[in-house]
Parts: sequence; C-alpha cells; structure tokens
Amino acid sequence: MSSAVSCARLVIGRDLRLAFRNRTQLLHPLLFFAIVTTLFPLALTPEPSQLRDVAPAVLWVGALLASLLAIEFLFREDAQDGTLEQYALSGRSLTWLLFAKTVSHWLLSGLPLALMSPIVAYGLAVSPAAMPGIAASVALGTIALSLLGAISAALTLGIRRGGALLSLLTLPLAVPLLIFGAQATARAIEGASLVAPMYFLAACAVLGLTLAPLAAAAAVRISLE
Amino acid sequence: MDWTWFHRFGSPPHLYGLAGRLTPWFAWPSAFLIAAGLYGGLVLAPADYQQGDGFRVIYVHAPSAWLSLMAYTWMAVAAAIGLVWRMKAAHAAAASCAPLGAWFTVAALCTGMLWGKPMWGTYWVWDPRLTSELVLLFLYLGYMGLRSAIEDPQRADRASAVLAIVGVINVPIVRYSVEWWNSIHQAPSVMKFGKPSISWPMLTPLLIMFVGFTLLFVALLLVRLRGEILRRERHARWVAEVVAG
Amino acid sequence: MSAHRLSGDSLHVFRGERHVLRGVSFVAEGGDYLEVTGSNGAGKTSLLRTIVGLVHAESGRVRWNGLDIHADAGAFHAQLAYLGHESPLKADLTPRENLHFAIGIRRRVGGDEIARALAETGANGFADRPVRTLSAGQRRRVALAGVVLAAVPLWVLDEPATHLDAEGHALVGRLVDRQRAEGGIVIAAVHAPLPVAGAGTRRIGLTLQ
Amino acid sequence: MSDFLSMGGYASSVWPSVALTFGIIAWNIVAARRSFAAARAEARRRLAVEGSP
Repeated sequence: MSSAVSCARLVIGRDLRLAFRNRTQLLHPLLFFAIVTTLFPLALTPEPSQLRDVAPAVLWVGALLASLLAIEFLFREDAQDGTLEQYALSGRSLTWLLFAKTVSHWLLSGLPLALMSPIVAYGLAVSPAAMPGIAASVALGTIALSLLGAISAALTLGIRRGGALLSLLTLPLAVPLLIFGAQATARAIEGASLVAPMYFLAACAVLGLTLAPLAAAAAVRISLE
Repeated sequence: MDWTWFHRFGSPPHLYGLAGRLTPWFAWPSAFLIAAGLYGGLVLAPADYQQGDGFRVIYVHAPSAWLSLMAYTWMAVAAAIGLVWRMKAAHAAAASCAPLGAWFTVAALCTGMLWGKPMWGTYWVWDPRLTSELVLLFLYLGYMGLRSAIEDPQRADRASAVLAIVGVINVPIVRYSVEWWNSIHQAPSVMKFGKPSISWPMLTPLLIMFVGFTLLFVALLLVRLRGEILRRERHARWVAEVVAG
Repeated sequence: MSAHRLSGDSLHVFRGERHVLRGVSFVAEGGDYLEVTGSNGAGKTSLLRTIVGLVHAESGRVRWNGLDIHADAGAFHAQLAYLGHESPLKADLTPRENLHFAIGIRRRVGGDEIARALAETGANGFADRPVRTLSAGQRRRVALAGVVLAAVPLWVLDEPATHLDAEGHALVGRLVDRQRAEGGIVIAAVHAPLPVAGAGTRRIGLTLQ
Repeated sequence: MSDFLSMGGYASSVWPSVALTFGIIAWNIVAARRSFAAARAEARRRLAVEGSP
C-alpha cells in the first residue's frame, strides 16, 4: 500500500533530518570504532602479519560495540518526548513504523560503520583486495544487529541506567552475528569464498526483518503501559 | 471449542491449590529415580573402553544440560502464553523457571569442565557444547537482570516475556553457529568428548537420571510457582483466606 | 455523520501495587464534553491512558461505537487524537516540520492546512523557529494545532491548557466547543474547568485512593 | 570399596561433579522453599496490616 510506504518515508525522513541537525552525535560511534581499533596495534604489535591475523576479531568486536553504543539512543528521545506514544496511537501499524525507524537507524549507524571498515582494515594491514568483502559483511551484519538492538532498546526503555543492561541483553544474542561476520572477514582477507558466512548473515538478517519489528513493537507497547 | 477449562486451569487460586497437591507426587518419585540412576550409573554401569570411569560424569552432566535447555523452552512457552492471554499464572511460571534453569546451566558448565580436565588436560576448552552453555547462562542472566530492573511487576513480566521468546528463537541459532565455528577452527590435537559407545547397561541409568531430573525440576517449579502466584495476587481475597488458614 | 459513542464500564486499573481506578464508568456521545477532575495522583492520567488503550484495565472494558477498543485498536486509534501532558514535539525541528511529520503519518496533509491550524492556535508567529527556543506555552499551542489537524472525532486531552495564558484557556474552550459542534467527543483531564458551553458537559470526579 | 572411590583414576573428576550437582540441587530445594515461605510471610504481613480485604 502506498500510504504505508509514504508513512515509512516520513518516519525515516524525520529521523534523518533530526540526525543532520545533530551531526556530531552521528560521529560518536564512528570515532569509537576508530579509537578501539587503534588500541589493538598499540596493545599487541605493529607487526603486519600478526595484525592481519587478528583483524577480523578486532573489526567485528569494534563494530559490535560501536553499534551497541548507537542502539542505546534508538528510541530514547522518542520515548521521552512522547513521539513513541503518538506512533502507538497513530492508527498505523506500530510494527511498521518501528521497522522504518530501524531502517533509518541502520542508515545512520550501520552503513557508516560498513563504509568505514575498509579504512580501519587498511590500518590492520589488510590488503585492498579484501575491502569490498569486508564492507559488505559489515553492512549485512549491522542490518541484523540493528534489528536485534531495536528489541533490546525497546525492552530497556524506561529503565534508569539501562545502558549496561542493554549490552547484557544484546551481546549474547549477537553471538551468531559475530561468528559469521568475523568468519566472512577472515575469508575475505584470505581471498577465499565468502558465500557460506554471507549466506548465514543474510539468513539472520531476514529472520530479524520478519520478527524483530514485531518484538520491538510489543516491547514498546509494554513500556508505554 | 470450549476454552473454559483453560481459564479455570490458569486461574491463580486453582493453580495455587493444584501445585501444592501435585508437588509430592513429583518430588518423591524424582528422589527415588535419581538415587536409582546414580547407583546404576556409578556402580552398575561398566566403564567406557576409551574414557574408563571418567565418562561417569555424564550421569550428572547430561541431565543438567538437558534441564538447562528444557527450562529455557518452558520459560519461553509460559511467557508466550502469559503475553497472549494476559495470564498472570503463566508469567509466574516463567519467572519460576529462570533461576532453576540458570542454576542447572551452572551445574552443566561446572561438571563439563570437571569432565574436560582429564580429557583435555585443562578445565576450559572452547568446546561447542560448553560454549553454548556459557551463552545460555548469559541469556538467563540477561533475562533475570531485565526482570529485576523493571519496578512495575506487570511490566517486568511482560517485557521479560518478550525477551524469553526472542531468546528461545536465538538459542538454536547460537548452537548452530557455535558448532559451525568449531568445525572451522578445530585443532586436530584437541580430543573431543568421545561419544561413549552406547550399551544398554550404560544407557539405562542415564535415561533414569533424565526422568528423575525432569521430575525434580517440575517439583521445584511447582514450589516456586506457588510463591510467585502469591506475590502477584497479594491483594486478592482468596490469598487472605489461604494465608490465614 | 453518524453519532459516535464512547463508554467505559466499571474500569479497574492497577499501577504496580496501587489500585488507582476502582470501578470508573462513563458514557459520552457525539457533542459531549467529559471533564475529568481530581487531585494530583488521583488517576486522571491513568484513566485517559486506559481510554486510549495504552493501559489495559484489569477488569472492565472501554467501548468505541459498541466495540471493545482492543478488538480493532488500529481502527479506533485512527479516530482518536491524544495529547499527553508533555507536548510531543521534536526540539530540533520547527513547529511546521513537526506537524508535517506527525500528521503526515496519519493522513495526507498540505502546507496550507498546517499554516491554517497554526494560525488558529496562535502559533503563526513562531512556526519556523526550532521548538527548543519556544516556551512551554508556545509548545502547547503547537501541540493543540496537531490535535486540530488530526481531524478525528475523538479527542483525549491531558491538561490541554497547562502552561497557557488566559487567552490560551479561551482558545482551548473554543476548540473544544467547535469539535463538539461538529459531532465530536472531547475528554479532558483538567485542574481548572475549561470555558466551554454548559450543555452536554459532564464531569468525572476521581478521588485519591 | 577403595576401587570404587578411586573411580579408576578419575576420582578428581567424578566425585566433585557429583558433589557439585547435588550441592546445587540441595541449594535449589532450599531456595525454592524459602522463596515460597517468603511470599507467604509477606502476604500474611500485609493481611495483618491492612485487615481482611
């Protein structure tokens, strides 16, 4: 239905416009990603061959924590200023509206992380040939991660100091993404075929696309009760 | 279809009374079965040809691991029922499952480590089964953390129910991903748990233990369930009658 | 326009341990204004949130045109405008942008329509300033413009005149009366009575439990 | 008997496992009963304070 699409466009449009009025906030997760991945060579070794070995782990743990940082703010402001309440009472499907919100969140956090990951990987002595594979795997993995994070963010709404709890809820659920994502990156670095791990990541993303907005909508309704 | 039985069954006073009456019927058989299974497993069953007597840890490890997964599944099912039908008693059951499941996850982890020591020469190896048990423990802790962080008891019930359902969908995926990860990184020198060659004298005590542990779990669940029902129904008239009597 | 009817029958609501609403009943039909009064903490907001369906009553039902509101919540919400005691506005957007996004989700709305509504609630003068620079009363006017723009039969307003000056109170009264004249229903929780026409006005007094 | 206790050299694995599992079971029995008793006591206390509803 076209009205559902225009609804989603409005939700995404609002989030993007708000984000660009607060550009510096968008940079925080990216800066975090850059700094964390800088710490590893300093703690470990500048030796390129060793850095290449740990690059998948560093990239993925860094990306995971950086997007976790962003997820904390996914619904927070909307909950405080009453926007979520209005969404829930708009007569539109809350599931659909939250799906649109998650899409805009990915555009603002997952996609930039994916675009930045080749730069970070270059710093970890990864050859440029591996870059497209790495960026693609981070992009795909962060889709699933944003969806998963939407559930946890909705569940922790209204909890004081919910940040640590948010990590406790999200990280165990994100274990499969970490495994498949890091594996995809490792294969990209080796020059091997990415098909298997990318296929699993895509499966996780599809599962998340179908179920996560439903769960997030249920959680938001509970938080409004 | 007539659903009155369902609502009667779910009505807190009915369930409270039923749980009280049923508890001994689960508790005593479980004590008997666990004693019998333990005797069978530690004394009667022959030693494994590869692992000698070391395999006997399985008689406490496997039932604990089984309960850790079963408790999570039951918790999610109860949570879903509570969420869909707004049934307080189902939320009470879900709340009762969590600490029990978490404890049996701890038991499965620790016995797995003790079993691993003679096999691997170290307590901790990133074995897929141990790793997924560890993730399961984190899931339990997250669930209990969310529950205790929300002050309003009804919201806590409903929010944690959503988490339990998401978790139960995730558990098989975690399990699969961890096994896949392990199959890639497997070092040939690491010895895996040799599958004990299954023979009836070995298997029978194990099956008895499985049944005994399951009954034990139900008995513990029923006791906790009664407490959780009382906590949710404090203001109800029937509670006053039950407690005063 | 068919006459609308909203009713609640002996609603019981718990907030945590507190039994805030003990058997509240009401009926409102097209043209009615229902005023909910009571001291702080008496459950005014809880009642309004139960009526709009955010809070589920422990027992009792709210019915819209005879149908339980939870039976088809989407259809009910499409006919409802709710204003909480916070004005639901984004601080970094202007009033015009806020209304464009908020109302656009509900229905197609043009810029001239938004301008008219803003003029009507006296928010024209600051329609293009970021909301963060506005006073609480000015924000309230923008939020009221949103309620008008929703163009729905049922308004549920929590302290609609809060932060507003005397002229603002009169404005709220006028808006409510016009909504009623068009066959709509207005339910508002208030501290001071709104200046509205007397006929068709009813009060629900809540006492602190 | 000492053969049985030595578990063919695996005593340090088998016995702690058994002890730990039964320790956890015992603790769970105690904790479950305690949780029920606490809920009951709490309900009774409220009844004493508020009187019959």
